[in-house]
Amino acid sequence: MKILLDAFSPSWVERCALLVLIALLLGALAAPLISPQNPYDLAQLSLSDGRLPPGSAASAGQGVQRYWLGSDDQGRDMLSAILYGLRISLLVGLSSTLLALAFGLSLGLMAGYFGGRLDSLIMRLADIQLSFPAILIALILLAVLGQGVGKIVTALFAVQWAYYARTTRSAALVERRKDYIEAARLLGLSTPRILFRHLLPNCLPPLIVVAALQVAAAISLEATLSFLGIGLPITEPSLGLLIANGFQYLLAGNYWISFFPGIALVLLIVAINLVADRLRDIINPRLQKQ
Amino acid sequence: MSMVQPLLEVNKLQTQFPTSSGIAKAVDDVSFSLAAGEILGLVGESGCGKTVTGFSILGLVDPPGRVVGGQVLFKGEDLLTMDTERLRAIRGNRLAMIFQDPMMTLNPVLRIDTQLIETLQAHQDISRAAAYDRALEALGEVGIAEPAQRLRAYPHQFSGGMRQRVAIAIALINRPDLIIADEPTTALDVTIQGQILALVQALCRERQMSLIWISHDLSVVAGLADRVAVMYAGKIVESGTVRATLDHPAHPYTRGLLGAIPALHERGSRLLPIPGTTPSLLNLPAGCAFADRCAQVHGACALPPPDFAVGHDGPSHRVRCWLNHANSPNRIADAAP
Amino acid sequence: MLVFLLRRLLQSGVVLLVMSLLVFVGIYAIGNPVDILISPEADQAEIARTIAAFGLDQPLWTQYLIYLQQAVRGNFGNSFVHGTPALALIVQRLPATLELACVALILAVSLGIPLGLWAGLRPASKSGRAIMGLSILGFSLPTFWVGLMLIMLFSVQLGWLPSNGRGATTELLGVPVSFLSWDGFKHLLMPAANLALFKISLVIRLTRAGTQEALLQDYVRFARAKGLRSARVVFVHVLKNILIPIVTVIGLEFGSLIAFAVVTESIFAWPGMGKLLIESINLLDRPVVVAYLLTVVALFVVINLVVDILYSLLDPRIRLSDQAD
Amino acid sequence: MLPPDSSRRPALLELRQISKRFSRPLDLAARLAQKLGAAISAQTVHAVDRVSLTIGRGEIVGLVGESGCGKSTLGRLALGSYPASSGQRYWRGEGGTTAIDDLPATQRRAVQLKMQMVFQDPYASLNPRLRVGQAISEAPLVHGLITAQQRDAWLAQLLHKVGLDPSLGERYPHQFSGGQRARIGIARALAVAPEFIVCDEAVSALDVSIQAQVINLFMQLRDDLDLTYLFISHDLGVIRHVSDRVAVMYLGRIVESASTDEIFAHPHHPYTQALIAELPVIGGHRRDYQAIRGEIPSPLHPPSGCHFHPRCPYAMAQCQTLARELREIAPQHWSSCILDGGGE
Amino acid sequence: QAQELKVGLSSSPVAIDPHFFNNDAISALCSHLYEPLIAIDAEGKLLPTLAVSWRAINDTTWEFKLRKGVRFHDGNEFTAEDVVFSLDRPASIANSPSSFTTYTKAIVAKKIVDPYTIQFVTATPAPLLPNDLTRIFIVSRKAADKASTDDFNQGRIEAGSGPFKLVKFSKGENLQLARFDAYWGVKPAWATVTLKFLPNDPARMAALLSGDVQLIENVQANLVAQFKANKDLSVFEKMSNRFMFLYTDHRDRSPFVTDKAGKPLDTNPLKDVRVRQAISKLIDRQTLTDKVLDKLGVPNANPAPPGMFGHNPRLKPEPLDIAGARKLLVEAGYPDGFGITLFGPSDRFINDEQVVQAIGQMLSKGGIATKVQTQPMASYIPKASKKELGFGLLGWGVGGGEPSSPLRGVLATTDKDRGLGASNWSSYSSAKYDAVLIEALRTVDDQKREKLFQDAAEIAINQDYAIIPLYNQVATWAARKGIRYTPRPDEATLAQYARPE
Ligand SMILES: Nc1ncnc2c1ncn2[C@@H]1O[C@H](COP(=O)(O)OP(=O)(O)OP(=O)(O)O)[C@@H](O)[C@H]1O
Ligand SMILES: Nc1ncnc2c1ncn2[C@@H]1O[C@H](COP(=O)(O)OP(=O)(O)OP(=O)(O)O)[C@@H](O)[C@H]1O
Ligand SMILES: [Mg+2]
Ligand SMILES: [Mg+2]
Repeated sequence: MKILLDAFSPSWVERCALLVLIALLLGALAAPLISPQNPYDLAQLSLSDGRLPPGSAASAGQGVQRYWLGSDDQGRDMLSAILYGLRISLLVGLSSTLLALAFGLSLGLMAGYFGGRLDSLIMRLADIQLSFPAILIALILLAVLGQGVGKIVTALFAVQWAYYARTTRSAALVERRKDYIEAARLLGLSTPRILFRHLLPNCLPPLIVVAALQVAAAISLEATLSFLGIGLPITEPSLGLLIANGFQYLLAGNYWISFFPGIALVLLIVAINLVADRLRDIINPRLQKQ
Repeated sequence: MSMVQPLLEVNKLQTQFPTSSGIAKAVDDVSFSLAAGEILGLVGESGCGKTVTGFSILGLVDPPGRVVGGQVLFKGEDLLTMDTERLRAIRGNRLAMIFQDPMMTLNPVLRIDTQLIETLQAHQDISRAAAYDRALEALGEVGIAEPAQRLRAYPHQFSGGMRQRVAIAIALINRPDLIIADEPTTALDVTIQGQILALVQALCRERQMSLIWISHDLSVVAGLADRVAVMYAGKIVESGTVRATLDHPAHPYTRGLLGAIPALHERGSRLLPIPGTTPSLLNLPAGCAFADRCAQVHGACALPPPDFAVGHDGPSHRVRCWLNHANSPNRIADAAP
Repeated sequence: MLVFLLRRLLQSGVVLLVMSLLVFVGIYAIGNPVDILISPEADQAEIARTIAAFGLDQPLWTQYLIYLQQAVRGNFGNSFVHGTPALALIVQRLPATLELACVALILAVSLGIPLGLWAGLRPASKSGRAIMGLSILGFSLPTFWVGLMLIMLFSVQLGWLPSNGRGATTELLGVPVSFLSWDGFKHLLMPAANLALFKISLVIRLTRAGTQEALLQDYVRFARAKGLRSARVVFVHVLKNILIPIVTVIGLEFGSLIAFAVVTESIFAWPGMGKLLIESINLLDRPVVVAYLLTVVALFVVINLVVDILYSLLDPRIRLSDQAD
Repeated sequence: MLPPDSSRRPALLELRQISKRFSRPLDLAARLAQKLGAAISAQTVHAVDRVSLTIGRGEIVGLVGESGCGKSTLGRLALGSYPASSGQRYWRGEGGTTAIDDLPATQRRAVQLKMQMVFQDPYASLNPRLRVGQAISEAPLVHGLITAQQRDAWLAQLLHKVGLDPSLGERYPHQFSGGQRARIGIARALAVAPEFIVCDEAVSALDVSIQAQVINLFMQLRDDLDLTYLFISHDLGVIRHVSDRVAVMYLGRIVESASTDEIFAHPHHPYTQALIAELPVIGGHRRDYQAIRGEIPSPLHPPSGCHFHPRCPYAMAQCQTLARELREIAPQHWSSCILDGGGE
Repeated sequence: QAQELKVGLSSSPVAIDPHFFNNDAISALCSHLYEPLIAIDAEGKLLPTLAVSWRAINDTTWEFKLRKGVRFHDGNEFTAEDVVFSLDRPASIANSPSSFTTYTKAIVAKKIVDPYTIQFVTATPAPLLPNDLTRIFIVSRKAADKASTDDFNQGRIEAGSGPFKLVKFSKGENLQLARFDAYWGVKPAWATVTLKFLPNDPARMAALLSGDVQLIENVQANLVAQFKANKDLSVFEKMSNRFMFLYTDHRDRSPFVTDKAGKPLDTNPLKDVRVRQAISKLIDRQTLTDKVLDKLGVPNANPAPPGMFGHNPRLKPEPLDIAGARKLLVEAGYPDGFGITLFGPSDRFINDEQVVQAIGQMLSKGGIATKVQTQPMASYIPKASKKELGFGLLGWGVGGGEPSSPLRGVLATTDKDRGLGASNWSSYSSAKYDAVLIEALRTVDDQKREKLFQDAAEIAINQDYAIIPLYNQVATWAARKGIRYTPRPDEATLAQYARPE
C-alpha cells in the first residue's frame, strides 16, 4: 500500500536522479560542442601538460585554458575525456540495448504469439544463451572479435537479446491469452496488425523498464570488460577504460584521472537505475488498476 | 433493546483509506449488533465496504487504511482500543474469519496439519499430539473424507471446495463464538456452494455459533440468515429480519436490488435495473449517496438521511432514507435554504 | 526428474558444442598462440616444429574434429602453455573459485534476506529507505571499481586486510580452503565481499519485493486472523513463501558468481579458475579455455539440479518432472 | 445421431460431433526419458467430447455447467477460435452444406465475421492502449465496411445503440466502469454486423444492478438486430431468464438439453436436477441446504462411463461403464441419463 | 640474520621445469633452484658458475672446465654427466611451447674428457655457444632421469644445485623456497623465500605498501618518484637491456598508410629512408623517457646498450629536429605529410600504451597524422608477425651478453633455412647488412666479432633507418627499508641478490 502512495509522490532522490541523468545525457550529446578539447585528436594534446591536478592552468594545450578536472598522462583534459567517454559509454549501452531489444522483442513476440515449433526453437536458443552468464559470453566473444566500439556493441547485443526474447515472450503469452487478442482475431484483423498494434504495445511497458535497467547493466559490463583489457581501444576511451587507465595513478596520488570518470560512471548508472526503478513503479500493473 | 448483552455490537464504525486522490470512506458510520447464535447477512454490491467492515472488526485493516472512529464491542470489550496481544488472543480463538478466495487463504507452502495446529497452539497450551488429534477431528467435522491422510497434504492438492472446508475447519478449531465469513462461496461452483452452505448452516445450529455472512448475493442470504443488513457506499442503508427486509424492502436501493435479480422475474421480461453505476467512495456527497440513482429522489436527499425504524417488524427493521420518514422530508427540504 | 536431467544435459551439450566451436574459430581468428609463446630468439624451423607439435598446422575443422574425438575418450587436451592436461589445471583451481563464490553467496543470503525482510516490513521507515538506497548503490556500482576502492581503503590506507592472494590454506576433506585459518580468512574477506556486493543488493531487493507482495496476500491476512503471533507470520508464512523465488534466483546467480569471479580474481589476484581463464585467453591457450567452459557448464548443470531439488522441497506445488517452462 | 435441435426455427449454426482435446506434446528430453522407461506420457484433457448442437436463427441457447466443464471451449469451437480436434461446423445461414473450415478462404472469412464474441472479463477484453472508439471502428475500417469519413457518425450511432454517450469514444478503457466496458465489448462485437454472438459469461463479472442493465441490452439488441446468441453462464438464474433453450454440460459433454420452460419444469438428468435445486429463490424463508455430494472430478482423469456417476444419487452399476448418447426422451427434450427411457 | 623474504613478481610463471618453456620469467624463477654452466652477472657479463672456465679449442670445438665439489639438492655431486643429460633433455620434452633446443642444437657431439672437463663439437663455427649456454640450466641426472615436467612442478625431485631448494610451487600463486645449506657459492641471506605472483600492477604496489611483501619488481612508473621519497622504501634501478624501437614497413604497399584524408596510398612512404629519418627526428626521446616513462627509460639507438659486448658508440639517439624532419618530408615528396596508424601492445612494456600515444602526438604535430591502436599481446603479436600492422612498437630483451639476437631476428633478411629474420616485421632487407651479420655469427674471435656487430648495427640503424630506435627501459625494484637489491639489466628478480642492509 505504501509503495502505491510513494509512486505518486516522488521523493527528492528520484527527482535528483532524473535531473542528473538528463544532465549527463545532454553533456554526452553535446560533448563535441562543450568540451574544451577533442581528447581523441592527438595533435591537440600536449605531453607537457600531463597529469596536472584539477584546476591547473594549461601551459601549451590548444583550446583548454584550465584543466578543471585535471589532465591525464597525455595531457588530455579530463573533463573533455569524461564527456567523450560518457558519450561512448552511453553509445555502447544504448545501441547494444536497442539492438537487442528490437531483435529480442521481435523473436519473443513471434514465439509468444505463434507458439509451437517456432517458440520451442527460439526459446531453446534463448535458454542456451541465458544458461551462460553474460560476462563469460561477452568475454569470449570479445576475445574472439577483438577490440572496438562495434565489436563491443556486438558482444553486448549477443548477451542481451535472449533476455528480451524471454521477457517479451512471457509478456506476450500472458497478453495473448487475454480476450482482446481473441476479439481482434475474431474481428478478422490480420496477424501483423494483431502483433504490432495490439500485442506489442501491451508487452512493451515491462520491457521498457527492463531495457532501462539493461542500459545501466550494459554500461557497467562494458566498463568491466574494458577494465579487463578486452573492451575498447585506448584511444577512444569509455568511462570504464578511463577508470582502468587512471587506476595506476591512484596510488601515485593522481586521483583525478581515475576518480572523476569513476564518479561519472557511478552517477550515470545509479541515475539510470533509480529512474528505471521509478519507471517500474509507475507502470506497475498493480498500481495501474487504480 | 434486548435485555441480554449482544455478542457483538458495532457502533458508528468508520474506516478510511487515504489515497492520492482523497480519502476513501470505505466504512462510514456502520452500526449493528448480533446476538449469540444469530446469523447476520451483510449484502451489497462490489466495493460497498463489506470486506472492510469485516476487517475492521478484527483489526486487520492494512495501513494506510485506519479505523477512525466507532466501537466494536465483543462481549462488552472494545476490540478497537484493546492492546494488540489481547486482540491477538481473541482473534482466531473467540472470533474467526473466513475469506472469499479459497485458493488464496491457505498458505501454499505449508501443510494442512501445520496450518491447523499452529492455530491451536497460538491460543492454547496444547501438546503437538493433542493438537494433531484436534486437527483430525476438525477436518472430519467439515466433512473431509480420510482426514488423517488429508492432513499431510498441501493446499494445492485440494479442490476449491475442499480448501474452503479446510479454511472453515481452521476457523472453527478453537470453537469461536462468532465467525465472519467474507463471501466464502462466491468463487465456488453452484453445487459446491450448496455443500458449503449446508455445512455452515448445520454447524451454526449445532454449536449456537453466531455468523456474519458477507455476500453480494441476496438470494443466498435470504436462505441462510436470520437478519440482513444491506450496505451501499460504506453505509448500512437497511437492516432487519430477512423476512421483513426482503418482503417489505423500505429503501429504494434494496428494492432496486430485488428488482434486478433475473430469477425473480418472468422469463424474458425486461428486468428493472437500477440506473447508473455504484459511486466511488471518494468525495461522497453529504446527503444520500444513492440519490443520483434513485427513482424517488427529492430535495431532502441532499441532506444526510435519517436512520429510523420502519414498522414492519418491530424496532429491528431500520432504514436510512428520507422516504417514509416520519418527519416529512419535504418540509425539512423546504426549510433548508 | 529424469526428464529434467536429460533436458539439462542436452542443453548443456549444445552449449558446450557451440561455445567450443566459437573458441576454436575465435582463437584461430586471433592468431597463433605459438607466436606469443615462443621465445623471440627462436628461428623459423623451431616455430614450425612447435606449431606442428600442437597440431596447429592442421586445418581448423580437422583440429576441431580431432579435439572432439579425443574429448569423447575423456581427453580434453593439454594446455599449450602448461603442457599438462587442461582439465586438470582448471579442476585444480576450482576449489579456490568455489570457495570464493560460496562465501559470497553465504554473505549475500545472510545479509540480504534479513535486510530485505526488514525493508519489506517497514517500507516507509527511515531504516527501510536507507536499506533500499544502499541496495540501489550496491546494484549499480561496477564490481571492479568497488574492488579497487576496497583495496585502496582497507589495504593501502588502513592496512587492515591483505590486498591480494589467497593466504594460508587448510585441507578440509582433501580440499584446500582458506576460511579455516585466520590468515586465509583475512585474504578471503575482501574478495568475497566484493563479489557478494551485487548479490546482496539483489537479494535485498528480491526479499523486499517478495515480502511486500506476500504481505498483501490473503494467506498472510488469514494467518493474522487466526491469531498467530507476528513473529510466526513473518518467519513462517511470509519467509517460506518468498524463499521460493529467492532460492531460484540465488541458484541461478551462483552461476554468475562463478562467472563474475573472473573480475574479482583478477583484481585480488585470487588464484581461481577465472584468473586462469583470463591468463589463458591472453596467451591463446585454447585447450584451457575450452576446459574452463566445460567445467563451468558441468557446474551449472549441478547447480541447476540442486536449485530444482531445493525448489521442489520448498514449493510443494512443483514436481521436477514438470514442463520446461 | 441427430443433433438435438429442439427449435422450430431454421438452423443458423450447426456443430456436429465436435471435440476438443488439449494435450501438451512431449519434448525431446521427455521422449528420451520415456524411452528410458520413465512413466511419462503426454497429458490430454478432453475439454469437449463429441458434442452436437444446432442453433436456430434468432434463438438464444443457454449453456450451463460447472467450472471447467468445457463451456468456454465449446463456445470457442463454435466460433472457430479453436480448431476442433474432430467434428465439423456448418454455417446454415445461406443454406450452406459445406463445413465452414472447408470453405474457400474468402468465403470462410466472411462467414467468420458473422460470428463474434462478448467476453466475461470487462478488463481483459479491451486493449488498454487503444481508445475505445478506435477499438470499435478498427475492424470495420479494415474490412471496408465503413469509410473513414463515415466513421464518426457511425461510431456515435453504435455507441448510442449500446447505451453509451457517443462523446466517450475518445477515452481509454480504464476510464470506464465495469458495466460501461461490457457495453463497449458488445459494441465492438456488433461493429462488424454479426449474426451470431457467443456471450461467454458476459454478465458474470458485473454487479447485480449493472448485470440487469446489460441483460436488458442483450435482449433488446436481439430484437432490434435479429441476433442469435450462445449464452454461456454458470448462473442458472441468468440462463433461465434469457434463454429460449438450455443445454447442460458436465465434463465436456452435454447431458441434457430442452427448451427453458421444459427443463426447469421437468429436469431429467440427476445433474440438472441438482443444479436446479440450487436455483435461488427469495421467498423470505430460511431453507435447509441439501447439497449434491462429491467434488467435481478433474477433466484430466474423468470418471468412466457416465461422468456424473460418482456423484449421482441414483447411480447404478451400469453407469460406471456406459456413457450414453443424448436421446430424445420427450419432444424436443434430450437427455443422456440411463434412467430416462430405461436401459438399451 | 634475516629469515624470511617475500617478493612480489609481476609475472605468473607456469612451470619450474628449467627445460620446459623458454621464457624469461620462468628462467628467472628457475635461477633460484638451478644454475647454468655460465651465468649472467649484474652487469650483464658472463659469469663462470658451474663451469669455471671455457675456451675454443678450434673453430668447431669448445672445452669447458667444470666446478668441483658442487652438490645437488639431492646430495649427488655435479659432474660432466649431468651436463650431457641437461643438454640432451630439452629435445626430449614433447609439449614445450618454446623449446630450449634453440640453444643446444648447434652441438653435434659432447665429449666427456674427465668428470670435470667436457668438450662440445659443433657443425659450423659457434662463437656464441657460451652465451647460449647461459640459458640452459643443469640438473642432476640421477634425480631428473625420466622425470616429467609435472614431477618438477610438484617438487617430487630435487635436481637443482642453486642457492635455494624448492618447498612448494603453487601455480598462479607463489613459489616457496628454502635456503640450500650445502650451496657451493655465497649463501643467500634468507632462510625462506616466498615469491608471490602478482601480475596486477596496483595490487603488487599495494602489497609492498602494506608490507605483504618486502620486495617487488617492476615498480609502476608513475610511482617511482613517490616510492623514492617514501622513507620506508628504497628503489633500485638499472638500465635494462630491453631495447625499444619502432618497426617500419619497407614493403611497396603497407596497410594503414593513407593520405591525409584517409585514402589508402599507392606507394608506401615508409619505404623512403628520408621519411623514416623524418619520423626519427620528430620523436622527442627525452620527453618520452622523462615524462611518459617517468624516467624509466634511457634514450638509446643501439641494440647493445653501453657496456655490453658489441655496443657501438657511434650510434647516438637522434635529437629532436622538427624543422629537419619537415625538410626531409618535403624532399621525399610529402610536404603535407600523410596518415598512418601506429600500433602497440597494451600489456607488455612499461607504459606501452602511453608511449605509443605520445609518439602519435609527436608525429601528428610534425604533420604525419597518426592514429594509434593498442591491443593485448595476444592479438598484437600474431598480427604483427603476419605483417598485418606495418608500423608499431616493439621491445627486445637483448640477453646472453651480446646483441646477436635482435640483429639476427629483427634486422636480417627473412631466410627460413638459415633461421634469420624470424621477427623482421619491417621486411627490411639489405644484402650488405646480411653479409656483415652472417660473417659476425661465425667469427669466433671476440674482437673481430664485436667489430662486425658494430658495423652491422651501423648499417641497419644509422644508415638505413631500418627500425627507429627509441630507448632502453629502466628496470626497477622497490623494497622495504632495510633490504638491498642488486639490480640486473636482464630485469630478473632473484632472491639471492636481495640482502638485508
Ligand atoms: N487498501 C485500500 N486502499 C484504498 N482503498 C481501499 C483499500 N481497500 C479497500 N478500499 C476501498 O474500500 C472500498 C470497500 O472495499 P471492500 O473490499 O470492503 O468492498 P466489498 O464490499 O468487500 O466489495 P467486493 O464485493 O468486491 O468484495 C472499496 O471501494 C475500495 O476502493
Ligand atoms: N488452452 C487450453 N489448454 C489446455 N487446457 C485447456 C485450455 N483451455 C481449456 N482447457 C481445459 O479444458 C477444460 C474446459 O475448460 P473451459 O474453459 O472450456 O471450461 P469452462 O466451462 O468455460 O469453465 P469456467 O466456468 O471456469 O469458465 C478445463 O479443464 C480446462 O483446464
Ligand atoms: Mg469483498
Ligand atoms: Mg469459461
